[in-house]
Amino acid sequence: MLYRENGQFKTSYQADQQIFPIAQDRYAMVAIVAAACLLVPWIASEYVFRALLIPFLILSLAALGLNILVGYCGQISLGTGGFMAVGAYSAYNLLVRIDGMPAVLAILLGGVFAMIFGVLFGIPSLRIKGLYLAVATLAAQFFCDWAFLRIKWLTNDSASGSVSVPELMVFGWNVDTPIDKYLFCLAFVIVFALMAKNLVRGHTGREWMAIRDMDVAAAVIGIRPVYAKLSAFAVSSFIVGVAGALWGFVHLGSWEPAAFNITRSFDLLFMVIIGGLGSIMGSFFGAAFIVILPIVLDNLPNWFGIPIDTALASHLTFMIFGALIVFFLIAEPHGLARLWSIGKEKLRLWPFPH
Amino acid sequence: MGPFLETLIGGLMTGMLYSLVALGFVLIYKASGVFNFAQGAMVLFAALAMARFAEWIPAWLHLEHKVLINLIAFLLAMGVMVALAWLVERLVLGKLVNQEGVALLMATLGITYFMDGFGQTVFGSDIYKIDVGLPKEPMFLFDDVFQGGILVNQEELSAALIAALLVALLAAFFQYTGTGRALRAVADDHQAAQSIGIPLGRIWVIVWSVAGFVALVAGIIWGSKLGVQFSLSQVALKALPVVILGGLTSVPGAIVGGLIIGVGEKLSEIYIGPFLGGGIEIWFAYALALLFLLVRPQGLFGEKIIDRV
Amino acid sequence: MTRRSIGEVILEVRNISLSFGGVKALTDISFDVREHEIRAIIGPNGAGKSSMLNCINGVYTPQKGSISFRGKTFDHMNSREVAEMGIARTFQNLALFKGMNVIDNIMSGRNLKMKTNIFQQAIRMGAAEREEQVHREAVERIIDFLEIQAWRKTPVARLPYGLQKRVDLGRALAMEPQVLLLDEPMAGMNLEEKQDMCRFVLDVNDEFGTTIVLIEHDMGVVMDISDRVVVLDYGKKIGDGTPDAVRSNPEVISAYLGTSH
Amino acid sequence: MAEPAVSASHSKPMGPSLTFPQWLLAHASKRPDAAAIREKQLGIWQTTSWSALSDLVLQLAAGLAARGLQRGDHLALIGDNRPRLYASMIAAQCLGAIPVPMYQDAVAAEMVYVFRDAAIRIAVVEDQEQTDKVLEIREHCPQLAAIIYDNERGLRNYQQSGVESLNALLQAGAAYEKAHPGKVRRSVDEGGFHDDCAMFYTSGTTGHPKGVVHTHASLILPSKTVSEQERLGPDDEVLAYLPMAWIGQNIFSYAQWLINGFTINMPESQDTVMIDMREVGPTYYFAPPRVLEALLTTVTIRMEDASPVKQKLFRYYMALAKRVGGRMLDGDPEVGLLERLQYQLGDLLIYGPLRNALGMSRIKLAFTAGEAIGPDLFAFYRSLGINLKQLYGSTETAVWVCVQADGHVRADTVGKPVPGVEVRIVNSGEILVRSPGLLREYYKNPQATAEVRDSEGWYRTGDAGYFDQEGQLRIIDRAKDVGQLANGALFAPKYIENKLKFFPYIKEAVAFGQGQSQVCCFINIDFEACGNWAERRNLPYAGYNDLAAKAEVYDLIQDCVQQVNADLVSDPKLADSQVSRFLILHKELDPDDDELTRTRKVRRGFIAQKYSVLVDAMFAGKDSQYVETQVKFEDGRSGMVSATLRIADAKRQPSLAKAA
Repeated sequence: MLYRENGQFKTSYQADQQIFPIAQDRYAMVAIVAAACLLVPWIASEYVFRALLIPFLILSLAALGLNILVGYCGQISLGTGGFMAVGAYSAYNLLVRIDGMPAVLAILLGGVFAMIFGVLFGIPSLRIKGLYLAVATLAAQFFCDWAFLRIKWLTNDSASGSVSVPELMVFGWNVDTPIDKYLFCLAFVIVFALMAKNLVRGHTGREWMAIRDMDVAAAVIGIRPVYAKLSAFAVSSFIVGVAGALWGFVHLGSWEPAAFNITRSFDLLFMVIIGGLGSIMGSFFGAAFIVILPIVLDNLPNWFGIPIDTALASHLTFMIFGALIVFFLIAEPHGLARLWSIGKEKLRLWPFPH
Repeated sequence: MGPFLETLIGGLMTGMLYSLVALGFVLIYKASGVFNFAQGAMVLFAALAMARFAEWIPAWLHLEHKVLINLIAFLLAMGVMVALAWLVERLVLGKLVNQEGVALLMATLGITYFMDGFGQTVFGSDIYKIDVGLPKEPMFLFDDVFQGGILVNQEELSAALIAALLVALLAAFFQYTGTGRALRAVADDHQAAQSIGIPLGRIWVIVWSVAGFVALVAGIIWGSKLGVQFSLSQVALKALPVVILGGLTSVPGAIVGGLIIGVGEKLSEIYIGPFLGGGIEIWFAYALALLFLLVRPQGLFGEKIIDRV
Repeated sequence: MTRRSIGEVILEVRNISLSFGGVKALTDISFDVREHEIRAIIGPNGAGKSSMLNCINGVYTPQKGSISFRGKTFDHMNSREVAEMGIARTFQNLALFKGMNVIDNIMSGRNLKMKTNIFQQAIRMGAAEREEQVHREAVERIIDFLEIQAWRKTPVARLPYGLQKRVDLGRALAMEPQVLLLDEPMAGMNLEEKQDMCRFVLDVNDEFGTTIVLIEHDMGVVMDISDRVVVLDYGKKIGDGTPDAVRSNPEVISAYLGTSH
Repeated sequence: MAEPAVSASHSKPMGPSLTFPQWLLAHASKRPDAAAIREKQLGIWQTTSWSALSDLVLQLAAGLAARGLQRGDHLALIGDNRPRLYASMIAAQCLGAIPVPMYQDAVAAEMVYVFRDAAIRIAVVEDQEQTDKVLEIREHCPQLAAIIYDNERGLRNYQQSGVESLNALLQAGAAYEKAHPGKVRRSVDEGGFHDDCAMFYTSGTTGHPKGVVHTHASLILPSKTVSEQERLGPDDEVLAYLPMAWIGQNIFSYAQWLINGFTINMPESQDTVMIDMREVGPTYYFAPPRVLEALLTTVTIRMEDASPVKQKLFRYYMALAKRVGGRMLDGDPEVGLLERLQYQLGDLLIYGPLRNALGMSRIKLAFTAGEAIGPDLFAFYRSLGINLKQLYGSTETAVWVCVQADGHVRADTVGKPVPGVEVRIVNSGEILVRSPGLLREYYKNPQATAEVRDSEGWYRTGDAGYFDQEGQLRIIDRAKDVGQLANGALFAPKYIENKLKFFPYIKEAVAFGQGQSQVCCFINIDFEACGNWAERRNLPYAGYNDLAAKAEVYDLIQDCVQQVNADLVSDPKLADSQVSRFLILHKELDPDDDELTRTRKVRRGFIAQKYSVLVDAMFAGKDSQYVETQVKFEDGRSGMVSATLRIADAKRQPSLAKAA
């Protein structure tokens, strides 16, 4: 209905292959990013930053990473929390052990370590598929849980692996107010989202999807499963690692291994499923959903004046999550992102039916 | 020598319990191709139901007789599990027929969350006790063979025996009963099974009920050992490597795998743990399974997978 | 129209035997393929035709026998190498990448030709962007060749069967192969679609001089377009030669009378 | 480039008298980088700038010259709209040769005549298919020296002499240019405004097709006038999707293209026209009624499976549009503010999206012509805010005779004469035209030329019509079909029949009245439409002739007829030819029974004598008549059907003329 595409003809492949070929979409996206950068900092409250926006941004990043692995390359992973932990702790170690280590570099290197770790645990995926692989990644998760709890060296000999980072200095900019943190994360998210999008619409992305959709055919046209899968694991766990580092450094500030336990892994998997497998956009939807839902559930009764103890609320949250996962898997396996794109199609074809 | 044997036997006994849970996985996987992540949640749920019913029944029926109470509670809990199986088939699996494995796995993750939440909402989330009168006091074996003999926890022993019995039963059930064969048929090929008139839906209800039964028994045993609490649902995570090791589709695999893992993790904890800072059994099991996978992707007894083009 | 001239032997299969856990799929199959020719492998369903291709592709590894391509001999093939050597194929039961649209499916057939590294792609400026454009054009030429312009951005899953078959062919063509293995390209098509497909196959063979190995279980179609025919039955070779020779071969006739074709 | 429209005084519009090639060079020098042609090819709109085009054309011309194409020779163009075919057309004109565009779907046999008649020297064709066709007839065409193909697919191995690719021709052109530098450009300069520049074959209803010879002047002058009047300019976009052989295509996307220097866009293939139209969004558009009809049908069909809500919205706002849309387009001040606001809302919700879906968002001006267009169909597009107008013309007049002026658009008129064009109506009712756009002659056919054009240069269109009060021309019929009633009043059966056929319930109609005192007609109901209508009224019926005989159906049809009468009475000339009696035939008129031509035109004479009983009965004033007719069944057997048909009367409106 809002689309007017007459006259938007493409005279070059570059124009035809851009991320948003339809002008209206381009404008919308620019508007959203602009609002996020310029408008939000003015209107959002400290609580909103701490409880909503910052977690949302970081988890979107993690979900984005996971989505590359699960959604695009079809390799299921239940070890995401572990990869985040590796990112967080290695970034921490770099920061505290090497003095003068710039925070941003530490975070990125954290990603690199996560990447190495991820590739290591990705190797089984060359031999084993689907369900078996799920278990393999669980191994990664438990190994991390254990390692950061028991191996003192990894946590700079802090008790029970709980660590905390000194103030975050980025090129002389002390990232401490919620707004700073928000903008800091936003920067990461925008850059990584853009790069991820470029990857998935490039030939690496096509190789991933080929492996996901029909691995035998992929092999026959010369795609090396080894390379495709491991590159997916690498990119995915790099992003996840960076997200982990941000989660620790920016969101938590001080944390212990439990912050990255298996529940985190599942949450991220849920984000990806609900948000939309194989969709960058979906990662954001999923993250937003999972971040907001519990808060709503906590507050909803109060809004209606029905007092409800937090335990019950959390149990309810569990149930609703579970139900939603099943619902989405049945009703819309491609998640919110698909709903979104269907809605878009409807608008384009309006008044005709889809 | 003694300590080693003690650990070995201890391992074997825990292994038996792992096998029990693993069996749940295998049953469901064989019949519906679903990798049932919710097995652990089922254990917790069943245990919770059992424990709480056992508490409530005296209040309801003014009963004193312990065995009777436990029996009723057991039946009720079983009923709950059957109902659960039916719902799962109705609301979830029935709607996900012919989806690929990963999707189903995620679905069971959803079920897990739901059951954890639901169970704790209904039955509460504290720690509860189950007492079905398993003998507690330890006993000594082979004290004549060498001095000191071997300390064996009777409770674990009897648990292991129950488990073994159950495993044997199920194996037999699969091999010799019509239903069992039907189950296998379904597992091998859904379409074919349907075409020869095996009602998929009912089969799945049955198999999930059986799995529920297994979970209940496991829940009771673990529950009476450790007390019924949320962490029970983690038992499943321990049983996963067992399945991998044994092969997803093989009952004997589940048994052998369970024993291997049980023994393996106990021994490793004793003999390797100290050097690594302890607490390694959880990931050690996985590492074991993983290494094994690389050699034999389909597990000990699993069938080989061939992609047809 | 003058047909291209048939050249030397380019691909040769020697004494291939393949079995799955005791089940014999192929027993001691040998045949050769000459450059620029259209070589048909026919046989009833389950005669082992697809298994034969899978051996050439390195999807299956035969227990016995060897395959040689342009003089190089292998006792088992590696899919990647096969692709690099310039052997492409299509699949009997569609093996398209369902999550992608037509362009991307065909584009993926050019992965071997795309050289930019992952970082260049992530930034997607200069080289990566140019590369995408160059190959997009190549893909568009194939789309044009197969006359599927109207569907270029449709997800393949939404295409009717006949068109999906074309996309499958397109993906193979995108590799600019020297040898093209077609696994029942006309299976399940109506007459008109079959004729189109025949035209495309002939055009490919003629325009690009591509050697074609064509599997069919239905004699009719293949006979008039192929130069030489191998006949398989229950994993054994029961005939080899020109269409006419094969048609008159008693074994073949009996094999076909036995089946419902 | 658009100058203010010249006043409607019948004075020859002045303007530089450039030939087409000269126009091309002019644009190339004035706006070298502006887009001349866009073609959707390999997935994107490949653009050819004016300078690139002129280079291509000159090189092609050189190539053609190298292949011996001389001034006055004929060159055939066969194929879909393709840039290099257009270029070839200009190239030929550069050399003073005469391009003869031909329908690509013509079969070889049909081509032979044209090739021989025009003594085609060179054929430039699109692809293998066309090449094969031309090769097929080659032996019959001794003069045919060369066949040049654009698309090389499947043609590499063609060894025949004189068959070569356009690329090869271009190389020859380059060589020729070296050998004779500037020769081509000189011949462009030598080209005269009044030289022949193109020839179009019109399939005469009888005998062989005739070659209509046009000069640069005749194609350019009227087109230029209209361009100025309608403010066409260099920024317009046109979709070139109709056959090159058709005069309209040559006016809208050739003559006016080169005059105004706008951009023509060529679809990727026949089955992507809709998609490509959506992408391009032309600003200047022509479509014959059948195309518009087809579009509307798709719209209705697609709306049928839309959600109820949407359907309600759609119906509501289309009703509104029907009321006010057209009037607003005509700048009618009566339309109330509230309705304007509602219309704006509708534009947001329905009209805008619909235009977008049809690819008509950017249309400033759209024409339709060729056949009578149904009022509803016409109203639909105008009510969406698309400025669709009618025009009148033919191959011989280089299209432009009459054009509707903005604000004076009717479904049943074709507007006022274009400035510079004189129109006269002789008392037989036939329309005569004198215009700078008239054909120079029928090729090698002086006698045919003489038949249609008299000594003073008046051209007989063969159409009958008259000017209404507004001074707009109304076409009523082919002149030869127009008759007179007993009282000498005009009787135009086809006109009446068309008006009747615009009703969905009426499939065919045959009007009688030549030399009679009144007009009577046969009606063929549309079984489907009437069937639905009956079902909606749950009116049971057993098959066609039962339905046809139903009293309710008779009332329905009678209603239609009377509406037509009301319509007819509004113009004095036809007031007398209102339908006074009608009957509904018990069988469908059928080509198999020779009642219709294969193109479904009624064969009035044949029907008149086959059903003479009925005709007589009607004029005799009977209320019913028994009739027996022979019919052919699908299997070729023939049998008799008989029925007693009711003859109904229709109310005639009192004629205003008489009232006055």
